[in-house]
Order: sequence, then C-alpha cells, then structure tokens
Amino acid sequence: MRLLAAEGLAVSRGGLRVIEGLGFTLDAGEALVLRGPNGIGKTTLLRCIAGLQPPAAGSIVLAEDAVAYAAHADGIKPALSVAENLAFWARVFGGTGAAAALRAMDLEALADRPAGALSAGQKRRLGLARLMVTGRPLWVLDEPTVSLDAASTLRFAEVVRAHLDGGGAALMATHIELGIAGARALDLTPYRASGAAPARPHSFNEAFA
Amino acid sequence: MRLLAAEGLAVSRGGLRVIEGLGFTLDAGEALVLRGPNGIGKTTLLRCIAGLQPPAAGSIVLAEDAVAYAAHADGIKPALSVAENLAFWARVFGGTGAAAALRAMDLEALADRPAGALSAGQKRRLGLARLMVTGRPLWVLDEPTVSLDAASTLRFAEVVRAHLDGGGAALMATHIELGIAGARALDLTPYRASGAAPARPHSFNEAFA
Amino acid sequence: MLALLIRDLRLAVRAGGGFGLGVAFFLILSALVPFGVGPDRAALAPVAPGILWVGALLACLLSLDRIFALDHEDGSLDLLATAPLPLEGAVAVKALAHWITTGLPLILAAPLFGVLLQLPPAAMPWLIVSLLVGTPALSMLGAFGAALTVGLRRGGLLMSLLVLPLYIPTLIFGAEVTRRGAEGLGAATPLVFLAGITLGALALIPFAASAALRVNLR
Amino acid sequence: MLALLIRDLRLAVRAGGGFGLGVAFFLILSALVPFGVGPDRAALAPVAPGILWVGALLACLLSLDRIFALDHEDGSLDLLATAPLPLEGAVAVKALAHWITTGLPLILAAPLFGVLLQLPPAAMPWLIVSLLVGTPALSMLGAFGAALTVGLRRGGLLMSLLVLPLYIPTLIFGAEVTRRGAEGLGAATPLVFLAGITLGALALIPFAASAALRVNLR
Amino acid sequence: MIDLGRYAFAVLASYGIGLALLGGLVWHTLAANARARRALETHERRSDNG
Amino acid sequence: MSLWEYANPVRFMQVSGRMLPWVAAGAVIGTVGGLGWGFLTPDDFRQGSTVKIVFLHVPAAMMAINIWVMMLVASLIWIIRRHHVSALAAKAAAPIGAVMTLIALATGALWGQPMWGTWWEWDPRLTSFLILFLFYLGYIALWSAIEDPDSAADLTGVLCLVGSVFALLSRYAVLFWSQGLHQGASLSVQSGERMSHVYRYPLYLAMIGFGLLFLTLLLIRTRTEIRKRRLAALLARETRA
Ligand code: HEM
Ligand SMILES: Nc1ncnc2c1ncn2[C@@H]1O[C@H](COP(=O)(O)OP(=O)(O)OP(=O)(O)O)[C@@H](O)[C@H]1O
Ligand SMILES: Nc1ncnc2c1ncn2[C@@H]1O[C@H](COP(=O)(O)OP(=O)(O)OP(=O)(O)O)[C@@H](O)[C@H]1O
Ligand SMILES: [Mg+2]
Ligand SMILES: [Mg+2]
Repeated sequence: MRLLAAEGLAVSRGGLRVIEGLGFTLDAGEALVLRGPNGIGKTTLLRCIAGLQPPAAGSIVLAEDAVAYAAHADGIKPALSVAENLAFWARVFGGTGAAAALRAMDLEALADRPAGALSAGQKRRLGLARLMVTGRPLWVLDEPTVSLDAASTLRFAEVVRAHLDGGGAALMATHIELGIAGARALDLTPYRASGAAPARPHSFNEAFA
Repeated sequence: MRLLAAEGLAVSRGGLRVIEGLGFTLDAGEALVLRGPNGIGKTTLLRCIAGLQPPAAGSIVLAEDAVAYAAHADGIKPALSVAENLAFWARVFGGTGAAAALRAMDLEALADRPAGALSAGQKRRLGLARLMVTGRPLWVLDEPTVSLDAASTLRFAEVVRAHLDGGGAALMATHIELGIAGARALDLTPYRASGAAPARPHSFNEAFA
Repeated sequence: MLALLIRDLRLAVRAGGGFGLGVAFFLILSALVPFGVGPDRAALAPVAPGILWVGALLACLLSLDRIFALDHEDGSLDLLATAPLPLEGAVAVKALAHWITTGLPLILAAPLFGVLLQLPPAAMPWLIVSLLVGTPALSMLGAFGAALTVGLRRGGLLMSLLVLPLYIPTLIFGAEVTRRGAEGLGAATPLVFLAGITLGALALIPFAASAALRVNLR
Repeated sequence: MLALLIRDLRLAVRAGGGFGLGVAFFLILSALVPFGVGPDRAALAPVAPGILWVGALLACLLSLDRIFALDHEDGSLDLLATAPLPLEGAVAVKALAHWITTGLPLILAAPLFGVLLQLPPAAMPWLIVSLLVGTPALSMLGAFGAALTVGLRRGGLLMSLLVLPLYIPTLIFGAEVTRRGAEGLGAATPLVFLAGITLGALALIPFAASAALRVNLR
Repeated sequence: MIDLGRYAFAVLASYGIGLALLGGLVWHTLAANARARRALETHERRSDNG
Repeated sequence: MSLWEYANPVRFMQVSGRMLPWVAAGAVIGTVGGLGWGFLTPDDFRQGSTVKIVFLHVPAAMMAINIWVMMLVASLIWIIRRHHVSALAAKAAAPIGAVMTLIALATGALWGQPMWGTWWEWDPRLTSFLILFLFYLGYIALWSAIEDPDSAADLTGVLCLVGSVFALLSRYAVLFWSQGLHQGASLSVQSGERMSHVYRYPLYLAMIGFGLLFLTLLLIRTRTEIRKRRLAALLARETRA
C-alpha cells in the first residue's frame, strides 16, 4: 500500500528553495533514509511532509492524519513524569500502548521520574516512545539516534523494524548508521536547488529576486 | 605537562552520586574519550571538570582558566551574525584568531548570516569554532559531533588533532566514533555509583538517605 | 481536547508552573499602589475600581507568554499541530486553561484586594460580576497576542504592546460596571456591552489566533 | 566587560530585542489607568505621581527576564561563568545594559506620560530627578531577582513576586519625592534616602546576584 | 510679521512641531530611499563585475 | 489590466517612477500653499490666532484615520490575493500614519492649553486617537520584530484585521465612557455655516496637500521597501549558492 508519494517537490527555507525536483514514494513496510551534507535541507523536507510548512512547488500525496513527526525537540515537559508525558500524547492521538512503548524503549525503571531529570539519551528514548503511541503508519524522524548509546540504537532499530513489519513506513534523516535492515537510502545532494527563478513566486525572496 | 588530574572523584546529579571512585590524568597532547551508556553520568562529569558544579568527593587538579567547555547548548545568539557571535567570545576570552576559526570550520561563506538561520549542523560547527578562539589548553566537549555530516566530522577531528599537537588536550564524551587518531578511551561503566552511603553527606538526598 | 486541558492545568499546578502567581502579582500591585499614592482613603476610594481592573489585566498579561511559548520551545506545538485536534480547538482550550489558572483565582481573591484599596462595599458584587464576565475575553485576546509573537525570542514585552490596546474596550466597560455599581447607578448597559465583547472574542479570536500560529510554525 | 556591554546593547537593539518596548509599556499603562479610573481630572491628579512610579517599576520588571534567561537557555551563561571575567562584573554589566535599554528611555519619556496623567507641571522636574536616582536600583535589584529564578522555566511571575517587595522602599521614596515636589514641599530628605538605597544596591547586590547565579548553574 | 497675540506660543509651537515632524518624516523617507537605492546599485555593479 | 500588473514589483517601479514627480509637485503646492495661506488668515473673534492650528490639525487627523483604512485594504489584498507589493505598501504606510497621528495629538494638545486650559483631557476624540497611535506602534513593532518577511507580512496582516475591529470597538467604548469637550465636525454639509470661507478654502487646500503628501511618501517608501527586499533576495540567493 502506498503511504507517501512526492512528485516534483521543491521546499524552501528562509524564502529560498533548498531542494528542487525531488520525487519518491514510500510503501507500507518500507524505510527510507535521507542523507546529505549539513544544510542541504533534510529538516526542511521533513517538516514539509509532516504538514508544518507548505511545499514551494510539486505535490505531496499522503493520507490525512498519517504522519507522526519527531524532531530535535521532543515535546517533553520537564515537570511531568515520563509516564505522564507519554500518556498525554497517547490520549491526544487517541492511541494506546503507552506501557508497551515504555517497555520497548527500556524506560520502565524511569517511569515516575520527572522528565527534566533525564539524561540526553534518556530524553531521546522518551521522544521515540512517543512515536509508538501515536498509532500512525508513517514515521517521519529527524536524526532519531542523536545521543543514543549503542544498546539504545539497536533497540531503536528493532522498534522501527517491528513498525515496518506491522505495515508502517519510516522516513528518516540522519548522518550516522541506523542499522535498520533493508532500508533504502536517498542522497539529497543531486536535488540541491539551482537558484533559477521559479515561474510563480512563492515568497518575498522569490518575488523580488 | 599535566593539564588535568582527577582522583577518587565522585560526582552527583539531582543530589545522588552517579559516578564514584574515578581517577584519571590528562597530559598535553592527549585526548581522552569518555564512553558509557545513556545516563551513566558523562555530562555530569564534564560539568564538574568545567567548574560548573563541585565534585561530591575526591579532587580535580587543573590550572585556573584552563578549560574551554562546549555542551549541547552552544551559547549562540540567533540575532547576531556568525562572525559577531564568534567575535564576542573571542573578546571575552581575550583570544584571537576568529578568522582562522571560521576558516577551519568552513563557515566563511556563512559569516554574515544571522546565526538563527543556520541548520543544526552549521550551528554545531559555529559552537566548535568558538572553542578555537578561547585560547584555552583543555577542551571539554559533550557529544561534539552530534548533527555533523561526515565531512564536518573529519574537519572536527583535524582541528582537535591540531589542538593536541599545539600542546592542548581534549576530554570528550560521545557515543559515536570521532575518528581522532591516538585518542584514549575511558569507559565509565565500572565507576557507576554503588549507592552506599558516603562518609560525608554532600547533599540533602545523601544526608537523609 | 480534554487531555490537553488536563495537561495544561497540571503543568500550571506543578512546581514552577506559576499557578497562583497571578494572584500574588495582583496582591502586590494592590499593595504597591497605596505606597505610591499615599495611604489617604479619600484619594484611594475613587480610584479603587479602576486600579483593581488594571491590576487584573496586568496579572493576566504577565502570564500570557505561558500559553504558547513553552510549547513552542520544546516542540510540543509542532506535534499538536500535526495531531488529530483542530488547531482552533487547541487554541481555545489553552486560553481556557489560562483563564482557569489566572482569571478564576483572581476573581476569587478580588474581594480581599478590594478591601486593601478601600473599595466601597456596595461595589464588591459588581466587581466580581464584571471580572467574571470580562476576564474570559482577556484570556482569549491574550492567546491571540501570544500566537502572534510565539516565534520571537522573549516576545513578552512586544506582546504586551500588541495586546493592551485590544484590552481597552473590556477594561473600560469592566471598570465602568464596577464604578457605576459603587455609586448605585444602573450598571446593566456596560455589563451588556462587556458580555458582548467577551462572546464575540470567544467566537472569533480562536480562528485568528490559530492562523497566526500556523504562520509561526512554518 | 566592554565586549559584554556592547553585545547586550546590540542584542537589545536588534530586531526582536525589545529596545523601547519598556517605554511602550509605560505609555500603555499611563493610558490604561485613566480608562480604569475614569476621565475625571480631579480623581487623576492626586494619584499621578504614584501611578507613574508604579508604571516605571512595572516596565522595568517586565523586561527583567531578559537579563539572564536567554543567556541561560542557550548556554551562554555557562560559558560566561567559565570565562576569565569575574562573575560579579558580568552581573553588574548586564544590569547596566538593562538600565541603559529600559531605565534611560523611560526617564526621557516620563514628562510626556506625566501630561497624560495630569501631573502638575511643578512636579515634573522632581519626577525626572527621582527616576534618575531611583531606576538604577531597580535594574540592579531586578538582576538579583533574575539571578535567583534563572533556572526555572518561565520564572517571570515568580521573579516579580520576589522582586516587588525589594522595590518597595525605592518606590516609596521615589513617589514621595515626586509628590512633595508637586506640592512644593521640601523633597530633599526622601531624595537622600533614595540615593542611599541606590548606592547600597549598586555596591552590594552584584555579589548576592552572582552567588545566586553560581548556585543556579551547578 | 503678523501679530499672533497672546496665543503666539501655541500657534508657533504647533507649526514648529508639526513641520518638524513632517520634515523629519520626509527626510527619513528620502534618506532611506537613497540608502536603499545606493545599496542595491553597488550590489548590482559588484555582481556584474564579479 | 489586472491588479497583479500593478502589484508586480517591476511594473510598480515603472508606474510609480513616472507618477512621482507630479504627485510630489502637487504635494508641495498643496501643503506649503495650504499651510502658508492658513497661517496668514485673520484671527477668529473667539479663538484668536489659535484658529490657525486647524490647518495642521484637521488634515493630519483625517489622514491618520484614512491611512489606517488604506493599510486595512492593503492587508486584505495581501491576505486574499498574495500581492507582495501590497504587503510592502501597508508596511510603508504605517510610519506615515503614526506621524500623522502624532501631529494631530501634538497640535491638539497645544491647542487645548489655551482653549480648555489643559494639555490633555480624556475626551473621546483625543482618547481614540491615542488608541489609534498605540495600534500604529504595535503594528510597526511587529513588522520590525519578525525577520522572515513572509511571516511578518502574514502576521501583521492578521493584526491589522483584528486591530481594526478593536479600534472601532474602542471608539464606541470611549464615547460611552466620557462626554468630552472636542467640537464636532463643522466641515460637514449640514453645519456648513459654522466655519467661515476665510478658513474653509485654505483648509481644503491643506487637506488635498496632505493627501498628496501621503501618496508621495507612500510611493517612495514602498519603492524603498521593494529595493530592500530585492537586495535581501539577491544576497540570500548568493549566500545559498
Ligand atoms: C490631542 C488632542 C486632539 C486630537 C487627537 C484631536 C483630534 C481631532 C480629529 C480626529 C479631528 C477630525 C475631525 C473630522 O472628523 O473632520 C479634529 C478636528 C478638529 N479639532 Fe481636534 N483634536 C485634539 C484637540 C483639539 C483641541 C484642543 C481643539 C481646540 C480647542 C481642537 C479643535 C478641533 C477643530 C476646530 C477641529 C475641526 C472640526 C471640524 O470642523 O471638523 N482639537 N480633531
Ligand atoms: N531561518 C532560516 N532562514 C534562512 N535560511 C535558513 C533558516 N534555517 C535554515 N536555513 C538554511 O536552510 C538550509 C536548509 O536547512 P536544514 O535545517 O533543512 O538543513 P539540514 O539538511 O537539516 O542540515 P543539518 O544536517 O545540519 O541538520 C540551510 O542551508 C540553512 O542554512
Ligand atoms: N536534574 C536531575 N535530577 C536528578 N537526576 C538527574 C537530573 N539530571 C540528570 N539526572 C540523572 O543523572 C544521571 C546522569 O546524567 P548525565 O546527563 O550525566 O548522563 P550522560 O552520561 O550524559 O547520558 P547521555 O549519554 O544520555 O547524555 C542520569 O541517570 C540522569 O537520569
Ligand atoms: Mg537538520
Ligand atoms: Mg549527556
């Protein structure tokens, strides 16, 4: 089943296109890893697909309410406990399985700890656990394994694998090896925007350039 | 020349010891990489050595004003340009070489860009450039290569190498390979605090445990 | 929606969340004005209704940046925008949470501060009614100002500048109700206007605020 | 030190830095009080000195969280603490930058707001002198409050609560100078007290503030 | 010189302040416009050469 | 010819460049002529020489309101049709409106001193102008606080819409709140006799002058904004490349 199809996609940041002419598809059970040097536009592309910003050109076809997005900032409230943080997102997304998510990310021992008292890697694990309670098929992840130790990276790979096997899909940007078997890679370098003027200006920078 | 000597060191976080009985030394020209699972206490240890929190027990011997510390937060002002950010820290530390640092981190093209408009990796590079203008011998770095692409990680390794060759030293916490030739590694797992009551309580949590 | 309300209330009540600080600020202001003005009852009594309303308004204003700024910083707002809630609903719920944690305690505490400022007893019920009717509009308009400035680092003061003129009609009618009440005149007309403004704000502002929020998120 | 001062001023002037917003807030407050109190000049004039001083104090207060909070969030404060500056000096410089960007514009704009609040013309010079002498203490005490609450997420309202009581002596003497000036009485005694408070705060508070800062950083 | 009577201050101050504000606005408008034009021209010349 | 033609930066630069000399000449004639003629009018029997203030006060007051309305229209065009130049025109108009408001307030205050014995009175007319000034300030501050021009245009547009509603509301609130001293509109058709012809014609001339002055300044400032945006766009493209 097709979960995501992008065609002729251009995305812009700061009013200028960073990526142009990108097309790809993502079916259930697939994982796609975005690669490319710093500043090429991975984060921008992911925000676009998550629906947080409109594309500058081209089309993104996906089912409504299909995307679960996880960025550098995890949306974790330091004053709430780990379990409370997770339960909140579970309720908002109408999902279930908070307990299973805690177990999968090895956070059970920390469940009652206020999230502000977690180390960098523990916080990241909580952020990833949140994905599991959204119940959404398409995971869109920006550098998901930052700060994770080797064991947690393995655990993360397993969780993604299970999600794919259950009919989900994952789109991830990263600079390091994720260790997810069978993931396709897509290097964004060839799609760097050329800087040619677009037909229909989308921003001030384009309208006046 | 000895730059740092720690002995019988215990550090605590949230009033509880996380690391105990740690001893190590660092001489000019050496690099030491701290490893260990998430939450073992790497960040805490580094803050302690940077002088931001006192050790719970043991001693840290280092010269005054020897440490340059770089953490997850880079101390970058989004409203100032890249060059202005760097120039400020150069003046505060009485250091020079802002231009050289920009070059070393490949930031010259971005020098006039407001720092708020950098991508995650570009911001990180600016944070690392700051180290070079402090003129301090001992670099204390917490996960320095997070978000860096392969080319920038290489560049970072070169910069550290040059710093070591110039008589400096570096203490770094990381989960991924830094690629610095000749760096020693120190795994913190064996020093995990046992939870035994200390002889002299250092915090409320210890005094009443 | 309910989950969001509960979370916001819980966050407000947790240590450092700032529940009750609005009231504390209101108290301090009511205490400061006599210091500034001098303890003379004849000078204080006529200005008391106005000062009380201005104080309520400022206490409300000072806590506005909590509505969205924290959620923006830690990424929750991005996640809420992609969640299956309508953003308008989320805005309204957050304004409601703000009112429950700031407006409501203020209303409960107002009689006390009335006494501090020598407010005539006859005006007391009018003060409470006017606050009850008017403060929801303050929270809602405040949410709009907060949504406009959420992307800006420390937009607090700018937000005050944007929001205060929007508060003026509410303030005028609210204080007028209290003052007329104190003097035994009919206060029904301004009260009706006050209610009209509040209802209008509650009905329309969530759309403006969520539009502003969407712009700031992109 | 100079580098720090220049950076702070530059940050304040940059877009979104909030320079001049203190004045804007002061203006809005002076405009709001009459809306609350009513347009009657007889009611306004006697309370004008007090309201003006309370307004200056609140404008100052609202911009306090800029002193340290941003630098704490982005890690600059950690770096400053490990830099070869004495932390006391850094605190004093940051308070000075706050005064230049908030107190000074306030003083320049005060006569205008005096007119809005129907302040008697005779009181005008006294208002300015009292603000000139008193506001440095407000910035310094504010830096102390900001240092105490810097670790807390959104400590703004809590900080107001801590700082306002510290402001009371300054407020009392400052408003007293203006009021006596307005009535043509001798204002020298409260002015001396005001100056004394300011000098004391400038001499001692940097130490307390930097101690608080060190605790919050560890 | 026309005689303004006892209201001379009010009238002269009004015209003074009013014209000063207008003049300031005009000056700022023209200065900003000249600055923007120069900046754009230097930039275009530089990129033509380079 | 569609509106887009004019809202297109290149076309706007051409047309405005051709219009400017004529409009500017009219503005100079109207403003200098109206104010100069006004200054030389004879004293009023009741108000004495203070009547001369009216030639600054009334045109400025009218422009202050009209400019806000123009900003509202420009904001709507931007929000609905996404014409970039109209967003910049709204931005360019705001400081002019703020200065006009300030002139109305300042001349009114100076007039109030001899007429009512006070610089400032919380009269509804004056009060609504103060509120209008606050709205201008907030609008300008929001534009300058946001760096990304696309967001800034959208957010200030929304603020302008909401602000207009509340400016109107405040006007009614203020009328309810205080009776006031300010005279009504004596230029309106019904009360034609209230102002003698001696004052009426220079006042008309000054009003036309102020309108043309606004148009001149608006065109220049919009051109400035366009050039700034163009430079920013070119620089952005270069650093990115
Ligand atoms: C700060 C104070 C003041 C403000 C903001 C203000 C505002 C205005 C406004 C908005 C108008 C426009 C009238 C129209 O609709 O055409 C106006 C007209 C006028 N104002 Fe003022 N005013 C102020 C003070 C005064 C004072 C003190 C006086 C004189 C005593 C005065 C005398 C007039 C006169 C004679 C007109 C012309 C009325 C007419 O014929 O339309 N104003 N003012
Ligand atoms: N606010 C902004 N204004 C203007 N340009 C920006 C802004 N934010 C980012 N950019 C630029 O947009 C480009 C794309 O940024 P983006 O964050 O998408 O890169 P990325 O591929 O995620 O990089 P990284 O691997 O470093 O995270 C970069 O060149 C960056 O400098
Ligand atoms: N504010 C706090 N209060 C109580 N405990 C805390 C607090 N902050 C961190 N901790 C705990 O202290 C321990 C050490 O944390 P630290 O951040 O030093 O770990 P770390 O080794 O840097 O981990 P990571 O690799 O995930 O960054 C962790 O177990 C963490 O949960
Ligand atoms: Mg990125
Ligand atoms: Mg860590």
